[in-house]
Amino acid sequence: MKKLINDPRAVVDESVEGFGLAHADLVTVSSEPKFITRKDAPVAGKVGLVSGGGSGHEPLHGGFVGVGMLDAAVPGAVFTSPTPDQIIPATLAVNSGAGVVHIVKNYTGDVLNFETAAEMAEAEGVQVRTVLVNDDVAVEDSLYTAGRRGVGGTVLVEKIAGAAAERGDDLDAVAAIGDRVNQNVRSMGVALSACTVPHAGVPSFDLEENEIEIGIGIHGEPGRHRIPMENADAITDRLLEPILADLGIASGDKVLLFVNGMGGTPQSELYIVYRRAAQVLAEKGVAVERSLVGNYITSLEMQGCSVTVLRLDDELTSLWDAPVHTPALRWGI
Amino acid sequence: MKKLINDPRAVVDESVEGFGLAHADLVTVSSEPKFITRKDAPVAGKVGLVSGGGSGHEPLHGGFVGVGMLDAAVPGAVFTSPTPDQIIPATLAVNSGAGVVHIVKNYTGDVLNFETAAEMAEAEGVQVRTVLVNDDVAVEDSLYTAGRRGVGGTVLVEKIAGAAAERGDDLDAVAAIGDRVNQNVRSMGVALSACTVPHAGVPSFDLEENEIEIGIGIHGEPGRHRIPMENADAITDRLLEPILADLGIASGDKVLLFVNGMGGTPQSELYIVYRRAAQVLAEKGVAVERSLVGNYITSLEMQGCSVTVLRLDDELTSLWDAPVHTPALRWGI
Amino acid sequence: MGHLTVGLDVDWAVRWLTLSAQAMADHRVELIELDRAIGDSDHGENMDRGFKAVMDKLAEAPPATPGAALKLTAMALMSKVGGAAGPLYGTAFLRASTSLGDAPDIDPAALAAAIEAARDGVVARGKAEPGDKTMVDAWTPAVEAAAAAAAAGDGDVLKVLLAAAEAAEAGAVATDPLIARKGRASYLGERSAGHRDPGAVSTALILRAAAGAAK
Amino acid sequence: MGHLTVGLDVDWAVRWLTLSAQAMADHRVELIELDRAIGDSDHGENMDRGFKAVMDKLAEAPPATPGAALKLTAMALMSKVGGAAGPLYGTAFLRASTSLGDAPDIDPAALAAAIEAARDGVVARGKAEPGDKTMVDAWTPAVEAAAAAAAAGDGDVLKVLLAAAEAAEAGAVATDPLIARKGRASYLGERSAGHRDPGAVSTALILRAAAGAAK
Ligand SMILES: Nc1ncnc2c1ncn2[C@@H]1O[C@H](COP(=O)(O)OP(=O)(O)O)[C@@H](O)[C@H]1O
Ligand SMILES: Nc1ncnc2c1ncn2[C@@H]1O[C@H](COP(=O)(O)OP(=O)(O)O)[C@@H](O)[C@H]1O
Ligand SMILES: [Mg+2]
Ligand SMILES: [Mg+2]
Ligand SMILES: [Mg+2]
Ligand SMILES: [Mg+2]
Repeated sequence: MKKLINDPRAVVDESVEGFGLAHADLVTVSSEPKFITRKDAPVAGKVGLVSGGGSGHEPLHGGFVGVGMLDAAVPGAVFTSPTPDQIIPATLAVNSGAGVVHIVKNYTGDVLNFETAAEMAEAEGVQVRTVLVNDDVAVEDSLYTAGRRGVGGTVLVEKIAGAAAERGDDLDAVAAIGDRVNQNVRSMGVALSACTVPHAGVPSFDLEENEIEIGIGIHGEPGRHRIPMENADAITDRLLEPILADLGIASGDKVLLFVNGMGGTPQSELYIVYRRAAQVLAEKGVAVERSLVGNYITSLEMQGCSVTVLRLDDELTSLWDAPVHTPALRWGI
Repeated sequence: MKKLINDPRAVVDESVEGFGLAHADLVTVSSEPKFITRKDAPVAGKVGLVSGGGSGHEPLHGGFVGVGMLDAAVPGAVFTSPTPDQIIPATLAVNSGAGVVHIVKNYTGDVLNFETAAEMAEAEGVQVRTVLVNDDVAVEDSLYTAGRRGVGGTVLVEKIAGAAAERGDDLDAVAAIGDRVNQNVRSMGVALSACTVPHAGVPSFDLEENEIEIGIGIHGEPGRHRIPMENADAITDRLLEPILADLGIASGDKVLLFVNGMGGTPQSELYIVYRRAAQVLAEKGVAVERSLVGNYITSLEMQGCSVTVLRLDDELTSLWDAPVHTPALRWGI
Repeated sequence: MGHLTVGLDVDWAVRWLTLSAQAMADHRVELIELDRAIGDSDHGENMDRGFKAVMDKLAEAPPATPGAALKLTAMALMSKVGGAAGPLYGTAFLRASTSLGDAPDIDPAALAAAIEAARDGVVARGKAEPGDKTMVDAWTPAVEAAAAAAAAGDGDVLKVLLAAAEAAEAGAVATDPLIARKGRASYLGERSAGHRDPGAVSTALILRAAAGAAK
Repeated sequence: MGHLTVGLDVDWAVRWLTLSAQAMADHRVELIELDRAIGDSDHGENMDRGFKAVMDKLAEAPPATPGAALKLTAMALMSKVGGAAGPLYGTAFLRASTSLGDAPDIDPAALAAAIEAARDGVVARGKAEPGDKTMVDAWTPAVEAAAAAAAAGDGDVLKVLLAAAEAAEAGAVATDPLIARKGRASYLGERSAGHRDPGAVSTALILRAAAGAAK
């Protein structure tokens, strides 16, 4: 394992510290307990947005703290959800009285820790709503399982709910917008290589030179199945088809197409995947109205990508377009 | 070699096509010969900025085409400078009559091809000035060699010269600003792993599990020397010291600190490097006034980073802050 | 009581937690490896970090009763482990603590009741059923074995603890062929079969430590 | 002329370029490997792409004279190779073409002069001196050997070409111990020693193809 780190156990501490130094104009970092808030939090009258999860997915979530997106991000250990004693003070810190929305990716750990934190924040007088993100079509959706994971769609939920909060929507409205994005977004990912969790020191799964993992999550967990390497177009088709089927995307629909890098894949390759996905959508008569290509929700240095499609309506589009000013996503300001 | 590609020889074509589809609001892609221009090029009265080089360094240069930065980018084959028959039409396409600045990284191939193109564009009546970027302190600067390479500093030259052109500076003034940035910027890089050029199919150099390459360029060429793996702080010190010495940075100086990922390194690690560099600068009484952290000039999926320091003055700072709207760098708009 | 044993007191509780911390450190890599196969390679790291925090808290403010020791453990795990295991073990220890109240020592019936309360806490939070390939598959046989041993009525807490530990270990082994339906391993579907659940193993280690502390 | 050879005509030029294209395809991987050691792994790919473009152009518009064939080659290489090699070989072929003018065939003196013009073009563009570990280290011995063979005066163009090819090959081998001072290999400093310069090898291959085409 070769990494630009000092100590496997200090990775999150030092990385968040560096992040705070680099973006001191935008964010404030609390180190004990660890959370990141918008410089001007709490914003009077505005609903607060808090997200968080294991570290190793950067820029998610810290990179999305700022005007028009999150008010706070709570980083856990690498691939380990944060604890209530981080989430609670983050929630209190961004509550202006208008309440706080927790944006939670659907993993048992995240759900349980945010659930506890929400309960305790409510006990302290903060109104909390939770938006659960579960957009990964690689996982079967069932009441009898942990259900679908939250992956790429999380970025879009955070941006769009963030814009709703920024324009002054109230607590229930912001949560409702977040839910609406979640209902209209689906994702699926592929890994060409595993990542290595610093404290583990070995790759999170073993892949032969000619194999890829289809349906991976963002924690280095193995995917749904393993297949021989294919070309980019074939892989893109494999990711896109179940997404479109599950969303019921049809000719005439308008969508946002998001090709996300897992951390170790060159941008040039992401654009090759984008090209194919855009071609397929065009053939189906689907209008790609907005796009996002890059490393936004990653799995350390994993090679691979995910494809995310969000069905747009006029309101979602205008919220997507609304100004945002965070370390990792910025426009209009 | 596992890559999200269809055909090693079609990588640049397909990637640039995908890029054009994803950013159709900002850029126009010419496919034969291949170059990328700002949607609204040529901009009346404005000096045009053209840069280019081998592909595989994305987002450089195509990702920096747009308002406040480049008017055109000319991508060559992977790690191979483009040819005059691409550079000439790109130059003509962005010439509004105010002349064109070529921003050229100091590599024999880039220099020769841009030189030829400049000559021929001049013959067609376009005034051309060339800004040569050679900021890599890993390479000895000497009249008897090819001299220093252009690396991380290129991004800063493109941004700042782009802002000068956007505010209406004339041809000589834009070139002079570009030169001034180049004179005040230095960089140095490290590789933890090699990259694999698609048409070559094997890693560009062989590195043992516990070795790193100090002083690498951005083309997968081996570095200046190879050392046993060290921790992030020690590596950062190795990169930063020669930069500061060469620039003669002293207490009281103001700088922009840029930690760049080579493509395969997680953002969290870049922030660990940033943290150390910021600490060292603070100890020396140097004020880090602006910062940039991320993958901006890459070497395919190489793991590693480069550190770049630019000495700021008020004018350079305000040009850095000026609005920019490109696929990969955006603020103020 | 018909048998010559003492109940379990706060010293036992502290020894138990100390041995648990030791076990987590010793089995850290093994638990990471198990989690690597069907999860995200962090269970050993999480548990090791959590029990190190428990040891710190124990040193800071020594508890007066077994119940207090377990409450402190719950708080430390809840605030330092994160992931799925943090809230689940946190709840388990909290419920066990509540079940014990502030009694200075624990007899077999109280012990069996505390183990049951712990398991019920895990189920209440995680909603897993036996056979879902989670730590519940170690807790549930332990609850049953402890209840049976306590009901045998010879008043030997060690026997209760040994029965619970053995049952938990067998339960962990029995997760091997299961297809996970809860937790991160569930994303693998059928590929999760053929691997042991890391949380079931850590549960067995903790219960084995409890028996070890009573010897 | 005292000897029974014909001069080199346009058919020879086309055969030469065809054999060169063949050589670049055959040695593509070898040239990539050489460039991988001290450069950026693309020289074989660049030259192969360039000479394939030359073949396309030859098929499109067959040239009338050797000079025209070389001019077309210069243009194709300049516009398809990129990197350092593109402009350098482009200039080399352009200068050689100019040196030949529109003569229908080439005698030994014209041939030696054309090789010298090519070398001078490379030096004019790249500013490398002999010993800098570049293609100049293949071109310069070739220029000298060709001049000597032409001066021998028996009018045999094949001898001139063979002398040039052999000298270029020896020159390429002689780059092995050199420390690069120009081109991408110069960034390696002393680490560039112990490797053969890929451009010198491709130059030797091209000159060997010229001799092969004359046989
Ligand atoms: N819903 C659940 N109910 C009971 N136990 C669970 C549940 N989900 C996960 N677990 C347990 O948690 C263990 C994983 O813990 P850990 O690796 O620390 O957390 P994470 O899965 O968040 O990385 C699993 O092996 C399993 O025993
Ligand atoms: N300044 C120069 N003068 C002469 N030849 C040079 C010079 N620089 C590079 N070369 C030649 O070019 C070759 C490399 O070509 P190529 O790999 O295609 O281009 P690049 O170095 O741009 O990747 C070198 O092996 C060397 O022979
Ligand atoms: Mg985890
Ligand atoms: Mg090259
Ligand atoms: Mg885990
Ligand atoms: Mg090369």
